[in-house]
Amino acid sequence: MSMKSKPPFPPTSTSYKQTEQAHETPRPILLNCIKAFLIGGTICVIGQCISLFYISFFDFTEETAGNPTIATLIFITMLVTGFGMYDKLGQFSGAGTAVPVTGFGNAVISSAIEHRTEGFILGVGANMFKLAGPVIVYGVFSAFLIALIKTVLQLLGVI
Amino acid sequence: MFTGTQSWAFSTSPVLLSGSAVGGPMEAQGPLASSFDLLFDDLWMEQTSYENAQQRLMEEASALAIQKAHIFDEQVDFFISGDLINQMTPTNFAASTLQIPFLGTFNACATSMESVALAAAIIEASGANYILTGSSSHFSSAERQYRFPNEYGSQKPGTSQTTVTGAGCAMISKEGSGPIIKRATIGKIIDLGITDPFNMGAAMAPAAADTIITHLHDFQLPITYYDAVVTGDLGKVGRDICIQLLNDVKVSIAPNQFLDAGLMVYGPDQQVFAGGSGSACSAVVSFGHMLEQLQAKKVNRVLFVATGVLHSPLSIQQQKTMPAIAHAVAIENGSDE
Amino acid sequence: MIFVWAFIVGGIICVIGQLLFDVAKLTPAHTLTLLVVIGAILDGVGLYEPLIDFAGAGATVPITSFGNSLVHGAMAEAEEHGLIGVVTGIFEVTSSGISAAIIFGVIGALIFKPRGS
Amino acid sequence: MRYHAGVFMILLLLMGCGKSQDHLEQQMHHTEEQIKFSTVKNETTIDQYESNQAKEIVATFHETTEVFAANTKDWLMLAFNVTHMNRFQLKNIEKNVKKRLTEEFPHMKIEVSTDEKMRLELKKLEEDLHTNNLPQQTVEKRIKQIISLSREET
Repeated sequence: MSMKSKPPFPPTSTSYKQTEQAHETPRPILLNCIKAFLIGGTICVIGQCISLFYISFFDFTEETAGNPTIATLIFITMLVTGFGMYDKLGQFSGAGTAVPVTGFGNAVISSAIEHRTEGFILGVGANMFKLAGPVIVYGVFSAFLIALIKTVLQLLGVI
Repeated sequence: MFTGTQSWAFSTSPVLLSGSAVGGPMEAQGPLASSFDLLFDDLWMEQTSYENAQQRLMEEASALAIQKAHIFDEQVDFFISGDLINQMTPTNFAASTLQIPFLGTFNACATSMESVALAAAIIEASGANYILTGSSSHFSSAERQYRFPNEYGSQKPGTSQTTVTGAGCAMISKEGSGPIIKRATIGKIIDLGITDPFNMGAAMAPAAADTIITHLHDFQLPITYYDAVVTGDLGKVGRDICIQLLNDVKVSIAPNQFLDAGLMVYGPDQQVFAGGSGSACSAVVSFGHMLEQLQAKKVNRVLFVATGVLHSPLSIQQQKTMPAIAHAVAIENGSDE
Repeated sequence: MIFVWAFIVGGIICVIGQLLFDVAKLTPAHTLTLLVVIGAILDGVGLYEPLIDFAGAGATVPITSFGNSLVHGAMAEAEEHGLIGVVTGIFEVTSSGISAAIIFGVIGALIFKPRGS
Repeated sequence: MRYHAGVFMILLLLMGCGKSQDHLEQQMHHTEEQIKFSTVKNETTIDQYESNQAKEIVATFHETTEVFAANTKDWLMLAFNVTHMNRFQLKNIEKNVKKRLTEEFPHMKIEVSTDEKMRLELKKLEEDLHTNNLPQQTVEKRIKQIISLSREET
């Protein structure tokens, strides 16, 4: 019985990389950017409306209205997330819903809702910042470094 | 029994006595809905967590497979099964309910055929009369373990796959009527450096191709011997790559002969990106739809190649590559019938 | 006018995020972290405040403003208390986003359950 | 490397914006005469002479579009808006206006704002001064309120 020899397989990872990339579904970058632009812009306009509302009807200035505006946006995010629409919106608009503060809210709230089955301490409490934690950690740390450099420069009289 | 370099030929003809498929709401809308024995319209399945829901899927599928085999629970000698979630606890709890001696198997989405191959080998060695095999997965429990919380608004790329919610079980027996398990090829890990967890098809394609090539070589069979090759859950991207890889080594396969469970389970109008995945994917398609096709003699020789990516969220975070595996099992209708 | 510029500037920041997703292939966590750090740096060099004056919510709603207000809090406190203020003042301005996220996160977990798919 | 690319993209963007802004600013020069402000006449309670003067001065700044002001005997509160393209320079313009007004009215304490809220409040106060005879105390109280609001930090 003559055995056919086994063909050489598998290919090397470098040659496979080319094969793989040729078949990869290309990301529709332009379309994604347009969608992100439109949805992200819309969220910012909604934020502007909320902020104008607080300025007109309450004792908030342009500067101080930022806080209640963000809180309101996150409240809306909670409702949209809870009713299961934020993930669908996120699939459509990508960074358009991820980059505004609503995306931060969604990261926290979706983790909180998700881990409810593990209880409120070890589930909700411990996992709430699973996704959004790095944003706070490196936001704070970079702010610390920048403020430190700036303060030192000010003390030295450079700026 | 041992054949070639990494294969088994089964001479005692272990029988695939019965199969069952249970699915969720997405599967109910898919083209294979009629081949499911039970479909849930809610992802929670009246349970308190997604993991419990997955356990329920497994329990329902097991009960159905035993019932359809027309045997009693006590007659089942072993239960060989596994899944993807946290040390495969959903399967462990289902096994606890079943109270059948249990062998846990983990090869991610290749678990279904790994279990069938092991069951057939045990029966071949007269180690048992009836072995229940199967696998389950659940969209939401997989999503939260491998990717993001279910409600997190992330954008999945077109190469990503959608985890099948469901469970498929098969009863393998020493004798009885049904399609016969003829051969099996145990795959090697193939790791060609893919690191993107949203592109599992590309990681699995070379593993599937390697197992198919080895199988054909070990048994000296042409690919045309089989009426159909059903790969696990390569999805659109993986299937295309796999066909090309096979072509590259002169194994030409007709596209209509090369089926993929990940593409069969969902329809083109469903938003599932590159197709289905998850350990239930090949299980529900193989033990549901394909078994029906075999029993109806619409196909007579089928090579099932279940594929799995053996990464974990931790290994991805540590920037490791994604090792992939594929196991092939050949199931044929007996010629004497 | 402010609404138009809020839309355009907010949209552009989101497009930058989208490019980080699609071209640089960063994960959402990497992208958002990077944007926050960029916001902090822009405020450090004094560019973010003019952007807020110009685009309003277009600059305060994207996550970049989080970095900006963290630096702002630290700088405001540093002016009063020197170097110690850099450490103690960081959350002076930004607490609203984080506290709102925590409060509505817990409330959300109380009243909702994940819907999947 | 990716991080560098990100920072680079943003710098490019900012540079791009800066350029288009210059361009638009030139066009804006033609429309500078359309500044609207009202002269408040209210002889009975507090004389708004300083406010009216200040408004005229601020109107000479070509960036400004509208200006509101009110004063008590020793406080002058003024809020103005600038053309949108000049909002990048908002803090500088505000500083210049304040400096100019301080030179002009050395005997008064001057508060300048560009905040939407201050404009709204001062506009309301101006209208009230115009139509009603507000008692002196009320005017002083309202101006104090506006000033404290404008000094409030986030």
